[in-house]
Formats: sequence, C-alpha cells, structure tokens
Amino acid sequence: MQFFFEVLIAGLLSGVMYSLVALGFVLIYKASGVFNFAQGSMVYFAALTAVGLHDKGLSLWLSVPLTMVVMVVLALLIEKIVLRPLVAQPEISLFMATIGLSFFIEGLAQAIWGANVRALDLGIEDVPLEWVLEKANMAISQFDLIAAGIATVLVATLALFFSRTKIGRALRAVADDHQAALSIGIPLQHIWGIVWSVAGFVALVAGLLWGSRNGVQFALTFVALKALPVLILGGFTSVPGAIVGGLIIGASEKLAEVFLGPYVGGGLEGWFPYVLALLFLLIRPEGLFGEKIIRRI
Amino acid sequence: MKFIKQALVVTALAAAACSAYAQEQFIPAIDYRVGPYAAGGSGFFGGAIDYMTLVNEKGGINGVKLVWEECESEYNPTRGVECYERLKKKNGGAALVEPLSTGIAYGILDRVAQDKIPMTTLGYGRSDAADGRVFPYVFPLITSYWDQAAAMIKYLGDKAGGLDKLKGKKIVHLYHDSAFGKEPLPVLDAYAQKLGFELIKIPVAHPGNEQQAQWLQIRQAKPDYVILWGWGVMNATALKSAQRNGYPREKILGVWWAGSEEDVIPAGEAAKGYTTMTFNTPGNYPVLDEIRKKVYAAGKGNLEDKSRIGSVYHMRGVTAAILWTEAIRKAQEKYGKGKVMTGEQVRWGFENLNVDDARLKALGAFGMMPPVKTSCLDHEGSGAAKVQQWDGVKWKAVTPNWITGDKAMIRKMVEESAAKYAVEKKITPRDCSKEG
Amino acid sequence: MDKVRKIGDVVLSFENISLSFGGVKALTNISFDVREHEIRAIIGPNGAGKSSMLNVINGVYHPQDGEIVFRGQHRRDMNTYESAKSGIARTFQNIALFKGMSVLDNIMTGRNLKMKSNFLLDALYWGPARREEIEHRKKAEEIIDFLEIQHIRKTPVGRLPYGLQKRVELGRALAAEPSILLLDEPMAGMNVEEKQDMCRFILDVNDQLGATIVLIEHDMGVVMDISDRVVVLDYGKKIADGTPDEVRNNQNVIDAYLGVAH
Amino acid sequence: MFYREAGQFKSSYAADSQIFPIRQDRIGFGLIIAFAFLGVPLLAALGIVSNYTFTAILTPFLIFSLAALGLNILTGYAGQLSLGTAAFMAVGAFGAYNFMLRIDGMPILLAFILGGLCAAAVGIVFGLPSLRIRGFYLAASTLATQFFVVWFVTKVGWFTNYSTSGVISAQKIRMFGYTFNSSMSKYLFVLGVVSVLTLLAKNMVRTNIGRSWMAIRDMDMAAEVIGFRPMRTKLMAFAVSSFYCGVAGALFAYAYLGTVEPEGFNLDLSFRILFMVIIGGAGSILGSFLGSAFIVLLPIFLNIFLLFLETSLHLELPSGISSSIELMVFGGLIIFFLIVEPHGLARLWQIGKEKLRLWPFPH
Repeated sequence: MQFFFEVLIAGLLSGVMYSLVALGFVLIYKASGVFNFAQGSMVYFAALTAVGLHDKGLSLWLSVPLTMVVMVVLALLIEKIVLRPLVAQPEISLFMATIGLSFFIEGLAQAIWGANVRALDLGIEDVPLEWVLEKANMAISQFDLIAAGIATVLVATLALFFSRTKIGRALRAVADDHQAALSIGIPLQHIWGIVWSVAGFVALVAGLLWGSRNGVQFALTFVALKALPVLILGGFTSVPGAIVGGLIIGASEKLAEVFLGPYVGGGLEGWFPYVLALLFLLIRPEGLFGEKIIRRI
Repeated sequence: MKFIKQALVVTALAAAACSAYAQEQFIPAIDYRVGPYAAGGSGFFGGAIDYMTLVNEKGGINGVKLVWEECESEYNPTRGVECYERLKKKNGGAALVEPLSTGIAYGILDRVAQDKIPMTTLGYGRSDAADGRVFPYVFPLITSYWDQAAAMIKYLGDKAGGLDKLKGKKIVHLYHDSAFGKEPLPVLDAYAQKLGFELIKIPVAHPGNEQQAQWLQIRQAKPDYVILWGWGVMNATALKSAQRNGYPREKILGVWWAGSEEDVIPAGEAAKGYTTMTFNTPGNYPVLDEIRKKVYAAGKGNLEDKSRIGSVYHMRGVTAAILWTEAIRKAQEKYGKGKVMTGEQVRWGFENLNVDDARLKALGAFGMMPPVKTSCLDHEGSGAAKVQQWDGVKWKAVTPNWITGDKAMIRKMVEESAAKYAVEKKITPRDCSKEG
Repeated sequence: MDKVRKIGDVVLSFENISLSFGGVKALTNISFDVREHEIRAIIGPNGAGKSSMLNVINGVYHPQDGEIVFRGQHRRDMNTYESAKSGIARTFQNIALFKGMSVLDNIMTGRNLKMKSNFLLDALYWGPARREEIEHRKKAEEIIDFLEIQHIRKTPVGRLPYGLQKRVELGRALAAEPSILLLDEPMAGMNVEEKQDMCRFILDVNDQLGATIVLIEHDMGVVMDISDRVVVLDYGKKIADGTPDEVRNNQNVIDAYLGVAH
Repeated sequence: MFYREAGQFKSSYAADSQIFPIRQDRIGFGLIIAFAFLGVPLLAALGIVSNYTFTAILTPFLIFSLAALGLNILTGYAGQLSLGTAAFMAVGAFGAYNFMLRIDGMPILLAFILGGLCAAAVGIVFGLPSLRIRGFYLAASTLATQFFVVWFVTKVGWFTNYSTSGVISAQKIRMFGYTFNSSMSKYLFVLGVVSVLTLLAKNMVRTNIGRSWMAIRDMDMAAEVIGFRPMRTKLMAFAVSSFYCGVAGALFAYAYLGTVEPEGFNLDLSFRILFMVIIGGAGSILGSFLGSAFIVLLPIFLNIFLLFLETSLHLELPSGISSSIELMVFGGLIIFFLIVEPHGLARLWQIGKEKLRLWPFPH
C-alpha cells in the first residue's frame, strides 16, 4: 500500500509538470482557436536562450528576464508574420503553420546556440526529502514539490488574469467569436500578441523547470507529447482542465506502468495516456472541462 | 544570369581542383547536426573529419588524398538513404559508408551489398553482422552490442569478486523500449541462466524524458546493479531519477550510447560516479595533439567548440576514421599503393585489418582503442571494451585492461542468428576458406 | 387551384409531442397531422419551435414525450436514416449544402439511398457501378433542368449566391424522390422574383411529383397562398390549426403575431 | 490559346463523367503516364536518368504519394484529421512481411493486399472513436494509434519473426519468375501499384462512396438526414485510407528501405505525410502527388543549394549552422505556402489552369 501511494504521489507530481506544458497550448487555443504545435519548440527555445545567456556569463536573474523579452518579441513576430495573414483560414491550415513554425524555431534555436546539450542549475537540489524518506520510506523529490508550487502559483495568476483584468475578459470574448469581438472594437491582433507572449512566458517557466530536470537539449520539444493527452482529457479550452487533466494523466500513467506494465511487457507510458484520454473522450467528447460542443443544424 | 555564371565558374574551379589532385579517395559523411541526437552526430563526424584532415595534412594515404562531402540526414532513414544514393557514385565512388544511425544503416543494408560499398557500424546495428560470411559488406567493428553486453557482465562479475559471485544477485536491465534496447536481451538472458542472477527487464518508452515509474520499480526491487541501455535524453533523465530516488550512480553501468559528455552534463551533479562502457580509453593521445596542432591551429578543424576535442564522441569519430584509413591502406597494399581504391577493394581491406598495438603506437593512438584484427569470418575484430566513470568533470577509465565476455558463447549466437537471416533472405553464405 | 392529385389520408400524425433541452422546453404537447399530397405549413414567431418540429419529424431530435404515427406505425421517435429511407427529405433554414462539392455532386448525394453499388465496384467504375452512376446522373440532370440550374452544375456550391444555393438544396432533397418533403424557410432572404420562382417549384413538386410538403415560412403571403392547412406554434405550443382562412382569423394567432402579453 | 474546351461537346453523360472531361487534360495526362512508364526507363537506358533518380527520388516520391493519397482520403475527403498514418504503414509492412514469411508461395501482390487489409482492420478499430470525437480532439487521439501500434509491434516478437535485432528484412520482390532487383525495376513495380490504386481512388471519390465522405466532411448532420450513415461512412474512410497507407508501408519496406525497424514508422513520418496532404491540397488526388514531390524534394534541394552557396561564396559555415538554416528554411517555406495558398498546391494548379483557359485574353 505504501508503495502504491509512493507511485501515486510521484505520478501526481509528474502530472503537474505535464500541466505546465499543457497550459501553453490551452492559452493559445482559447484565445485564437489555434492548436499550437510549436509550443514544445517554444519550450526548447526559451530554455536554450535562458541557459545560453547564462553560459555567456549573465546571472540567471538577468538572463531569464532577458529571455522573456526575447519570447515577447518572438510572439509579436509570430502574430504579425504567421497568424495575421492566416486569419479566417481553416483550423487545419493554422495547425500546419504552427508545425512549420516549430521547424523554424527549432532551427533558429540551434543556429544561435548550437545543438550541444547543456545543464541548467536553478539551485534547487533534486533529491528525496529526507524526513519523508525516513518516516514513510517514500522518495519524494523536493524539486518536484517546488515545481508543483510554481505551477500552482502560475495557474492561480493566469486564472486571475482571465477573470479580473480587462484584457482577460476581452480575451474570453475573442475566444467566443472572432468576428463579433472585432466588431465591438476589441483589437484582435493585440490580444493575440498578448496571448502568445503569455504562452511564451509559460513556455519559459516550463523550459526552465524541465530543463533543470533533464538538461536543456532538443528532447525538450518532446514534452509536448506528454502534454497532448492532458489536453484531450482536460479540454482544449480550460485552464483548470489542464491542471486536473495533468494530475489524472500523471497518476494513472505511473500506476499503469508500475502495476500493469509487468503483465504486458512494460513501456506503455508512450501510449497509455492517449488511450486513457481517448476512452475518456468517448464518454465526454469535449474533455473534462471543455466547452460543450453543441451541434446545430 | 549572374547566378548561372557563378555556377559555371564554380564548376570550372571544381574541375580544375580535381585535376590538381588526381588521386582522391571519396568518403561520404552522412551525418546529423540538428535534432535530438545532434550532439552525437556532430561529435562523431567532427572527429572523423578532423582525422581525415590530419591524414591529408600529412600527405594522404600514400599520396592519395581523402575527400568527403557532408549530407544532413537528420537521423531520418529516408533522408539518409537519399544522402547515400546521392553520394555513393560521387567523386569516383564512395570507399565506404558509416551512417551512425541504426535506421539508416538498415535502410542501406541491402544497397551496400548491391553497390559493393563496405559499411561500418561502429558499436551499433545488427550484432550478427559480425559473421562476414552472411554480411560481406557490413562491418560492426570493434565491439558489437552483444559483445558489449557480455563485457558488462564480465565487469560486474569482476566487481563482485568473480563471475560465480553473481549468483543470486539482482540486475536490472533498464532499456530504451525499441529494437536497440532489446538487442542485448538474448545475451543477458543467457548469462542470467548460466550464472544464476536475476535479470529484471524494465523498458522505458521513447523518448524517456519521464522515468519516475521505472525508478520507483527499481527502488522497490533494490537491485545490485542497473544496466542502463539508453539513448538520447533517456540517459540524463535516468541519472536524475536515480538521484531523486536515492539509487547510487556507482551501481549504474551504461551502454556506450549512454556514456558521452552529452549524456552526463545535463544531469549535472546527479551523474557523479556513474559508470559506462566504452571502446575508447578516455585521456589524451599523441594523435589528438596532432589534430590540435595541425588541424585546428591551421583553422581546419570541424568542431565549433574546440574543447570537445578528445570528448567521447569525437574520439569515437577519430577511431572510426583510423579504421577507415587503415582499411584503405591495407587495400592499397594489395591492389596498388598510391592508387584510388574501389569500394570492393576497401572491403577487402576491412576484412584483413590488423591494427595491432605496434600500429596503434605508430598512429599515436596506443591505448585509445583496442587492437582490431578482422577476417572473413569475423567482421568485428575485437569484442573488447573498457569501463569509464564520470567524476563530475571528465571521464576516467576504471578498468586498466580491455575486458571481454564469453566470446565463444557470443560467436555461437552470432552464427545462429546470421544463419537464420541467411535462410530468410535466401543468401548462400560465403565459404571463407576460399577467400584470399 | 386544381390539383392533379387529391389530398388523401393522414400519413403522419403527432400526438402530444414534447421536447426539451436541458430543462428548456422547446415543444409542449404538440399534436397535428399531415395528409398525403397536401402542403402543410407550420408558422409562428421566432423561437416558436418550428424548426424543432421538423427536426422531430426526420429524427434529428428525439422527443421526450408523445407519439408519432407514420404510415400507420406507432412510434416514440424517428431516426434520421430510417426517415430518409422511407422517403422523407428536407431542406434547412441555414443552408446545409456540402460546400466543397459541385452542384451536380450535391444533387447526386440526394440519390445515395437509391444506389445499390458497393464501394469495390465504385472503385473499379466498371459494369453495374458505371451504369448505375450514369443512370442516376440522368435523374440528377432532370432535376437540374427542372430547377433551371444547368449553367452552374459543375460549380462548387460554396461559390454560389444565396438564392441559388437554396435552389440547389431543394434539388438535393428532390433527388431522393421524396414522398414527404420538409422545407425550412425555403424563401428566407430571397427577393420577390426569386420567391416567385421558388413558389412555382414548390407547387410543381407538390403537383407533378406528388410529394407531401411540410413547410415552414415567414412570408405570410406565400404561406396563405400555397398551403392547404396551417398549424401555428408559439413558445413551443400549438395555438391554432386549420385552413389558411381559419388561421388568419384566429384571435390567438393575431395576438401572438402582434405580441400581446400572455 | 491552346488550353480551351470550346468546341468540345459531350453527347452523353458517360462522356461528361469521365475523369478528364477536357481533351487537353486527357492528352496531357496520357503523356505523363506514358512518360512515367516508358519515357523514364528509356532515358535511363540512354544514361540521362541515373540510378539515383530512381531509387532516391522517384521511388520514395511514389510511395509517399500513395501514403499521402491514403491520408487524403481520410483527412481531405472525409474530413477526419489523423496523426497516425505511419502506424497504418507499419501494419501494412509488418503484415505483408509475415504473410510472405509464413505462407509458402505467397504471391507478393496478394501479400501487399493482405497487409493492406490488416491495416484497414486496425484502421476500423482506431476509427471507432471518430463517431463521437471530432476535430483536434480526434487528431490528438489518433496519436494513440501511432504509439500503440509501434509499441505493440516492438513488444510482440512474432511480428519480427523473433529477430534479435527487432527488425524485419523484406523478402525480394518476385513476380512471374522475375525478380525486381534493379532500382529501375523497383520503380516500375511501385509505379504500377501506385497507378492502379490511384485510379481506384479517383473512381471512389467521384462516385457514391466519395460523395458520402465529402458529405460527412462538409456537413455531417445534413449528410445523415439525406441517408448517409455516419458510422459506416467514417469507418469506410478509415478502412480505405488505412488500406492505402498499409500498402504504401509495405512498398516502403519492400521497394525502398529493405530492412526496417518498427521505430522507422514514427510520429515524424506521420507528420511528414500530413504535410504532403496539406501542402499539396486536402481533398485532391493530384494534391497528394504534388505535396509528396514538394516534401521529398524540398530538403534535398535545400541541402544541395546551401552546399552550392557555401562553396560558391566560399562561406565557411560551421557544419551545424547550415543544417539549422536548412530546417529554418523548410519551416519558413511551409508557412509561406500556407499563407499564399491555404488550399494547397493543387488549388494553385487549378487557378493556373483557369488562367490558361482564358489566356491570352484577360477575361
């Protein structure tokens, strides 16, 4: 039983890390209906820029804000060069454009900083909490706990941003109907620029945490694949959904790997979350917290 | 128009350049310098190209210059095959090919035999290709996966105080859940049965950036050793996860794809004490100094970052290039010194390699790699490996001598597997007694 | 107006149909019937539940309560496939054409239930499949002639103006050779000339092809002109039912249209 | 001037229903086919077309075209976005391999068809969710297929005949006593298979089954009301699409790579094929071919071009940089094409044809 809980807790903590990435997807999908496949590349780009500047001798306190500036510039450029000309195109074209974008960003990141892997030390030691190890014989990483804390703060901030600020409300209006939002004078372009910047910020946070966990390297782009089942489960448009979805996916995938894996040969973490999310969708086609799709005729 | 003119000028120049060195041996470099495995690709091919540059600086192989062309494969089989097809006939034809990618190696496996171009697969690919009777054009030089796995067990046995002491021990095989990770399973299984240790197989789904579940299983099982058969981001993640679950890194023994600077640096402190297999002894060698002096000082180095000279991948690239040039040299001895060799002639060179310690000394690489002696039957040539340990800054060899596992057992498995392949593909194995 | 075909027996009747969406009542205890060969209009102010009623008829919506009697069969609800199979075709309030396909293809889709060929024969385009395709093409062309849209038969419908799209949609419904045709505001957004054309088509369909027509329309003039009987809905309830003249003079109807408070 | 349909009258619906109702198109297409089957080998015999062209360009181009065509049936015609194409290709390849291996005297074409049918069966199973899930939710769910199939093939040793390397080595292509060994013969073999399947696909999309797919794509409720059954239609699209992808996968293994590992059919490949469909034109058979040509040729062209630029301008770019630039240009061009023509190259072609029809008069 103790082992079960250990796996469960580990899964929940991993789930928070997935949520962090999923959050970036949700923000952009919510505001612009774009399924931004480049989110993973943005995570990589942000982390690589931050650590690259850091390696050049800047302190983290300087390199991280500087990276944020870079992410905002990137967001504005994406809005201007990629999104604006594609307004009102079919969703799939926009989706494809973001895949093109991901190639571009990956190439850009490697052209600037090289393809070498780098270490990122945030000064948080990734070791098991000793007193938990002694008292309950469970290995719970202090890094994971801090990461979970950061994610919680981030989500709370975003939730407040959406519900309390003028921009946040405008953003929700845009999400509901582009044309209508335009017609009542909400500057769509600005909103998109802002949302992509915020998504860039989320990517930076995710990049720093994931980068310090596994090193800053190209494989950071793969974290997007961990976020997708979270999105399906939680709904593409829901911030809380990303969190709850992450927790469910994280916990169930770990439990499945540990307790189901030995019977089927293991290694099922690659597909299990997707199948789980899929089964879940069969019951609720719009995800856990997604807006209900009403089909009219 | 200007563009076309320029093109014409360049072609003319190229033609002129060609005639200047009439004797050129062409080697395609199907490499990958972007994407998830770029660090390995750039290091390996950087090393190989650096060594070839050095050979040219010293007058080539009996006057024959080496030329090469890089082609970005992105580690993608389709693109790799295209690169191979594009380059195989270029500049008088490729002498050999080395894709450093399992997928691409498989994609051109049949083609190299048809095109009569030898392919080296240093430390990866099909282990059974060591049987030269069935795979005349494939050379898994130095040490294949199977021999490596055998050497691992030998090392762990030595560590425990003798192979018989492994009885009753628990060894976890933590592997990349793919053909690559499953390759050593037959060997490990055979050893587990023979020596009586418990082998626990725990796969990690690609890409392996999340391993909490696996390491909790390991924590639960409390194994004596963990064999880490990883690739790419999986390695750093494994080390980090080991740390967060309090598993000592000294007890983790990695495959050599998990044993480069690029695998341990991202893990930071967590990598300290971690051991892996290698077929190069870490350190500095005269040949590396020569590369620094004659290649990099002249501004002809291939690596962007000079500090990577002598790194694991770089040294592996140098090693590969040493074997390539030695094979060409060998072929020249038979087919005419100072002449450009065909792929078929180079193949003969690969099959009759004898890079012994004396030769390595002459090359300035004594101790850097095990001696290699190949034959028609044995395309591997060595089967030895060393164990190295990461001290937080650099790799250090922990076994003074080259270690090998049960070579007879592995050879038997190689022959069985190759024979099965021959039946499946309807290949009649060569008769090695008739080879000259 | 003299009809070639006489209005016959009841083919479709509804008894106490109630439909709600998550607590919101769309239809409450609606009962009425449709006779063979008649033009039956459903009218009422916006949100009266007219379209919901059509959706109940061809099985898009499933009423929570009530009974439908269709050709003598008593049933709780209809389903889309069966109703199409038994000859109910329809058009939609907001045109529901297949925008990426040509006019001809749209009309051909209307004939899908009459086709017997399977996909393997289709793939080979050989023998019976080819003959069948060409045969149905002939039928489709008859409809195209009938609706006078020959010049646009190969144009993707997405590029057509509204009025023509409405006509194509009618064509698609007709291609099924329906015995009952449901028309949801066929004349919405049309100018007078287009309306006249559409009226003529509807009357011809009813008369020459003998289809029973259930029609929703806002233009009172048109409704009173062409329908045989009219049912009036308001807030999901039936408030009147009868011939155009009866309905015209019904106090409830006048109140509903003039907006007298309930 | 020359591309005019004026004066070509159709006297029967049969004549008007043919694939190329305009005479010039018919002639043009006939020439292309003749060139592909006869011209190219002739040029090869004359030494103008090299081995490289067959084996590194034309063969993969045709195979990917077939896979793109398969995906186009599902995504372009039936409107179901899928990211699991490579998985269906894997099923086809591993299926065909096992039929060849385990049944003596199995004709290769039959093995391909059976492999395709296996893929179709898998397609039907993984297509079931499409009945309830749509859009990006469905797309993301198809990743389940992608990861599960590759995992399953890796896990179950039977599929790879318990090969210790976990790979399959495709048997030789033999038909009527002839072995397709040379790159030209393999090209012709692939060309034959692809041509036949393309013709079948064209027939499907212009008859009832194709209309049912497009109807579901454009307006599923209306399609249902007309009498198309969504379940049947969607599953049929999944089945046919997967069959095509399966055969393409078998060709990929047999006529192109030779030896393949399950990881060869990874997500990357799925994306590549989706690119072909979108860049080429969703809902267009021609588009599948144009897209495939674009995606196969572009990186090669970029690679050669950058190399040329470097040597001609004597740029000493560090090797990593040029690869990165290649990637950036590739991504940038994809975005550029999507902006210029979101409906793909096939639409550009169509617009060009319409312009040509009027040429040299502006209207």
